[in-house]
Amino acid sequence: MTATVKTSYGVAIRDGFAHLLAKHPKAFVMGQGLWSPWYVGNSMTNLEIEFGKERVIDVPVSEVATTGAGIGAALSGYRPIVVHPRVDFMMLAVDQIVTQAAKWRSMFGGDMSVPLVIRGIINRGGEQGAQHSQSLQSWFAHIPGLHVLMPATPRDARDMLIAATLCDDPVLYMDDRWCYELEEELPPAEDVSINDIAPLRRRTGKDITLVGCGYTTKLNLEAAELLAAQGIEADVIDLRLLNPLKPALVHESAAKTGRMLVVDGDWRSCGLAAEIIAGVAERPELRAVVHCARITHPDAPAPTSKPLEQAFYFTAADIVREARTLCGR
Amino acid sequence: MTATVKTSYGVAIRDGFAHLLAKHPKAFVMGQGLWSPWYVGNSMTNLEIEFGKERVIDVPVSEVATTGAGIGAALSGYRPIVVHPRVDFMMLAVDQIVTQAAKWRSMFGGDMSVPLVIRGIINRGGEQGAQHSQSLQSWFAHIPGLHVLMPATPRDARDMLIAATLCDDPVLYMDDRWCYELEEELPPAEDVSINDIAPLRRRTGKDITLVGCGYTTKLNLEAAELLAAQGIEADVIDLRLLNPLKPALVHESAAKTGRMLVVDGDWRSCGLAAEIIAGVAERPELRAVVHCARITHPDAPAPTSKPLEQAFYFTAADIVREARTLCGR
Amino acid sequence: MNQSLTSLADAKAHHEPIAFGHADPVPFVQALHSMVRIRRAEECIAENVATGVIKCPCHLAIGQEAAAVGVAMHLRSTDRAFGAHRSHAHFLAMGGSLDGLFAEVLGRDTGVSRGMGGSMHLAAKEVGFYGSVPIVGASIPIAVGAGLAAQMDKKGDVGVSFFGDGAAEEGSFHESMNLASVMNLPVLFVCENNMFASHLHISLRQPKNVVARYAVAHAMAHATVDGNDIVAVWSALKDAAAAWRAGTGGPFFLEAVTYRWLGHVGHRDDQDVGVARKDDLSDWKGRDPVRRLAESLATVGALSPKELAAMESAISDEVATAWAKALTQPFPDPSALLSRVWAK
Amino acid sequence: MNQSLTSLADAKAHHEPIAFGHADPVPFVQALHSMVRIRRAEECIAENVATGVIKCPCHLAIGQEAAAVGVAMHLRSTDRAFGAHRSHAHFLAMGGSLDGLFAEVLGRDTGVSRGMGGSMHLAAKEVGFYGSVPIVGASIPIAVGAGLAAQMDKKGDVGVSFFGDGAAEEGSFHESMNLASVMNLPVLFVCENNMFASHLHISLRQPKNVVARYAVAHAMAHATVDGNDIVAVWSALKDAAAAWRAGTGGPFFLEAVTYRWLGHVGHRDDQDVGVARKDDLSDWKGRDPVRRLAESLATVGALSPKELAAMESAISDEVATAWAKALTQPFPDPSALLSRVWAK
Ligand SMILES: Cc1ncc(C[n+]2csc(CCOP(=O)(O)OP(=O)(O)O)c2C)c(N)n1
Ligand SMILES: Cc1ncc(C[n+]2csc(CCOP(=O)(O)OP(=O)(O)O)c2C)c(N)n1
Ligand SMILES: [Mg+2]
Ligand SMILES: [Mg+2]
Repeated sequence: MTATVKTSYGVAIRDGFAHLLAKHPKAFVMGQGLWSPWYVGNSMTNLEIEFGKERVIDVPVSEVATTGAGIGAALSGYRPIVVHPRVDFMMLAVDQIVTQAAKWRSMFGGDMSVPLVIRGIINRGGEQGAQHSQSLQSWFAHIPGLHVLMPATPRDARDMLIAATLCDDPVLYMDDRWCYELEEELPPAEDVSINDIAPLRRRTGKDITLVGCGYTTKLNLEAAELLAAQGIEADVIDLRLLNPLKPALVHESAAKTGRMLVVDGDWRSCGLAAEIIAGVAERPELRAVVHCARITHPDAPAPTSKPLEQAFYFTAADIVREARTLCGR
Repeated sequence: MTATVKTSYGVAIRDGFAHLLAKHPKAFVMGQGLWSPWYVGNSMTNLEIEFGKERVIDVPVSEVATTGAGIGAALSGYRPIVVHPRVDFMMLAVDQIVTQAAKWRSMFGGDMSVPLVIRGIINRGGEQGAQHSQSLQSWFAHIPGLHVLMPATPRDARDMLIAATLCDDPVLYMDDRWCYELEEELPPAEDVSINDIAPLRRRTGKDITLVGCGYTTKLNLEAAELLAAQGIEADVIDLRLLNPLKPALVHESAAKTGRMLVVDGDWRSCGLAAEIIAGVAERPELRAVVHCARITHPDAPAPTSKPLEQAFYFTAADIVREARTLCGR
Repeated sequence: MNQSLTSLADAKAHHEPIAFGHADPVPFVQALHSMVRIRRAEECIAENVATGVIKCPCHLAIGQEAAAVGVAMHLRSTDRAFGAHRSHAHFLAMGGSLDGLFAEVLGRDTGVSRGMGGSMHLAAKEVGFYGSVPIVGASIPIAVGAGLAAQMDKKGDVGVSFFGDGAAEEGSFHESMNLASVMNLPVLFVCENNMFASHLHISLRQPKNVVARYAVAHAMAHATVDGNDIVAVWSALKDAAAAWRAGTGGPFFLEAVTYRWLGHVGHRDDQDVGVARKDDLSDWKGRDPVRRLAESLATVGALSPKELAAMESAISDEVATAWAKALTQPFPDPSALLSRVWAK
Repeated sequence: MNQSLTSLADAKAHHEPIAFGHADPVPFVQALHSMVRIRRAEECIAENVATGVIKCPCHLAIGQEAAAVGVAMHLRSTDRAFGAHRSHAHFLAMGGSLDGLFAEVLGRDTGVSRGMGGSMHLAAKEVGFYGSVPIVGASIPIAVGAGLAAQMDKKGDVGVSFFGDGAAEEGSFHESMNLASVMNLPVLFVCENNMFASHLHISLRQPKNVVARYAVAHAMAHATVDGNDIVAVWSALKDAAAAWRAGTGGPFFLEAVTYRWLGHVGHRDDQDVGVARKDDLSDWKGRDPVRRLAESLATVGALSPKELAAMESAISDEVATAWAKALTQPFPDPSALLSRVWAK
């Protein structure tokens, strides 16, 4: 009898890097903090020792140059993964991500590939405040030409990093520090294609559809257990790929349950949650039968003080409450 | 009998600047191209001659520094208007706009004011291509702490600039070069409060609600005329203030007509059009009665070649077609 | 210019007491008080980070006090200064409230940012400290805007930006330097070059270790000094400050070479230290800006050992009292989350 | 270093023919061909902008041809170069297709970017030109990434960035210079300093007019030359190019001082010109890089007047033929809008 070995989300990311660096000679990583013992949690520990500082490159405090250099290396046949330890820092490089990388193929006629991964870590809470807590997946999911992936499980954390790196287009890969302790038993790492990544039903239920991605999938699953204890069975849909959206499974589920609660750890207005609801509402056959609601952050910058953080960040209990309202109970 | 004097949208913007610079000693303007005879259309002609180069400041090609300097001057009691001749250039300063200006008040406890206006000009078409055609109002309307205004008429172009500048919070003011030739008779300029800016019904109709802002309001009004000729009377709602949204009038209109077509000159996914539809869909009493659809740009970067531009930019005819479908005709 | 810091970067150099030269020692007694007070306050914060009483990330500047205080000696409350992630010292040196700082790192409603910002977002407009923010380089252009406002105001004020050597790698730094230079704005750029950006030594981030070489490129007056010698810091700014007050001053770049004793963030000195750090730390402690100034004041007879002891114990009392008081402060009401976003 | 361009900025200086010095004149016959071809092509574009046949914004580099061609003489197809908004000359100098350029500015499906990009988005991977983009400064870090790839490839290639004096005001420029310098990457930074960014003279945008002062700050080898003297441009790069090919080269910054004859955008020479422009233009035409090279080649007997005339007429024919052909090319199918966004 062998003991089950579980891998955490953080370590699974590291496994993804290790797979890529071992199997794919053109893959390399650059970003701030890569030679630090603590910068990016346990998600990159000792990679520079295992694979060399030429392939795991720590860089100056220069988000624009680092991101742009990733584009240039990608155009030169490499498969760079540019790491931004916080989405907030990545924002300095918005032009490179949105106006350069995402548009390069189209602008030059369709044949120039930018196989670049941008890893933007969502790292919030802990009284870090307004400038260290943004996720903004809604922004990037708005941009044609940019794939956006948000892993919710250790398996996805690893495999989506691999898929992102093997993709011939730029991919924004957003992992969430609040998921790092999740654990799962993993099969050996293999190459994965981004074409195979689509929304997944993580739990089956007939009464309500809970839609989320990344950390909110974790919350939705917790909420689903609490709801089950109250006799409400939730279908939990994990979006996984935010851009380009593949809404079919969401629609199928919503048609089945007649109630859809979209939970997103970003702001409300013009956000991902609005998109999911609009996608249902603009389809007459769905609109007729699906009640919709959304949970997002309140319309405020993230605060620091603990009681305000508690008011800012929703929990499974909030999802349960909103789900019950939607179910009329 | 005096002849009617009409003012164009471009000149109305200039009138707004002239009013502010004449009446408000703390107002000043900085940005690229302000001393150029052509950079920003006819919207700032000779302002530097009339009000001096100390108050109408042309700057180096440095979007971050210019925007940040606006914040610093605003914190110091001035009312700067920072001009970015294209939204695409403004994107380089996203950190300053979103992570600094929009959050400064909240981060420091509520009492620090940043009365800054960012003027981001939407300047597209004309085979300028992917990097000179973005508008991205959906991005900025997503950010708590940042007002977003989009004028659709000469009157609004002038008055919203004034309101933005007199506002004690940062305001993104987005005018559209495609509106510059619109003309209107204007009363004399006066001080305006941003609190008085809310969505406006620009045309009354019972059959369908057309929602837009800025240039799409112009298109919606054109489409409404064409629809009227076909026996469909459209209610045309001009959003004007995109953040924070005030959706009441949209909802009132949609409840009345039972059909809502949202038209937005930005991309679809996680966009403004999705927000407007979600706002209806999440209200059970509206969801039950309102059919929804949206028109946005296709999911592609803006092209240059004329036939592709024609495929990219929708027209009043597209609105008419979609509106008829929604009305079942 | 010399593109190497030479002995200024040498942990074993400059341990001797500070030379007053032509400077009057008397004002430096008050400066010492400010430095000791900053150190005790940060030590108090460090202890409470260690025990988990403070939860927000705290970047401490223990070992770097002379730069903050030496600069602040030239500033007045109508100036407008901006800091970064490591700005407790700047805030206190300029006269920000100790009670307000402590309450803020504890997330209390009476904190200087009313519990919205924590350690990384401090402000005290009444003393001219207009805000510190942790996005590296982000407040540099904002300080330039304050300089532009000062130029328009014509009252002899100056915009001030405190930042680190790492910030010089951000584009915002260069754009700001150029704008201040070409517009000849009264802006003081204070770069505390502690040779590290979090774990990474400057030699791994920049080709040379003198940050002031960028001032040369941007055609800006500048000085590079021992940042642990408060008289050197103070002296370097004398002429520039006189020019600002006379309404004729342009931008000035001050590089204060120094070293932080603790980790990048938090209370430990053996963590996230990066290359070449561990060996250096004890030597750098020999260049302690506080001890050196105290010894110098004693030598010239401006502060007796007894007076020093009295100063230190008064400060310890003040800090202990302030901390105890902070712990009693109320948290903000949850409604504060939404009520502080927009102007009333 | 000298922080002023002195005579290099003087419109009345450097009108004399080019001195070959130790350089072999023969390769410059081909260079002259390239320069004349670029000029004729841009003149053709200017005419068709004037008549409205070309609708996309075109930024022409007439008067600046020597920089593009002098640099390209050192490049090979495995290098990777990037341009900006004014890059017809870079594209053609490196061997990009004239047919493809003309078709592109007309928005045709056979254009080098298949009608998706127009004048401001040109690429020709097969000759090492990897793309030009009009966001000022945006392609500089991308070229650094190409240099990083070249360093990893160990084949002696180089990443190349073409940009203007205005781009040196963008943060991206400085971040890129620092990264290339600290990593010692094979990157060639080519700054065509034409002293204007659209309407604004460099004196209103930067405190000094020598852009290479930033190379000093970033500790990078550099040269500032008369950008209208192709031998000077070429010579300045000889050693750096040899080092790249040997796999030992790091970054190099070349500043080519030059002047554009037309407006910032479009075909007119009396538009959007800004301060001090009008007076200078006729003098600057006296520093014509094409005429000066032609005269020099004639003087040393490398190209007779007859040969020159033959060259010019062959080029005129080629350009006319290419233009006529471009006008017959098909437009892209509307489906191309969506089918070219993602990899197949
Ligand atoms: C834009 C941005 N990038 C990265 C970070 C992460 N970060 C926080 S502090 C720091 C190092 C800054 O070094 P320096 O400017 O020298 O200041 P010091 O910490 O030495 O005082 C970094 C990289 C950040 N906060 N913001
Ligand atoms: C980020 C950005 N800001 C502003 C502009 C507008 N713009 C286009 S070209 C230009 C001037 C660039 O000057 P320079 O780099 O010297 O190149 P030149 O035109 O002289 O060749 C400006 C400001 C832009 N395209 N991108
Ligand atoms: Mg430092
Ligand atoms: Mg130029």
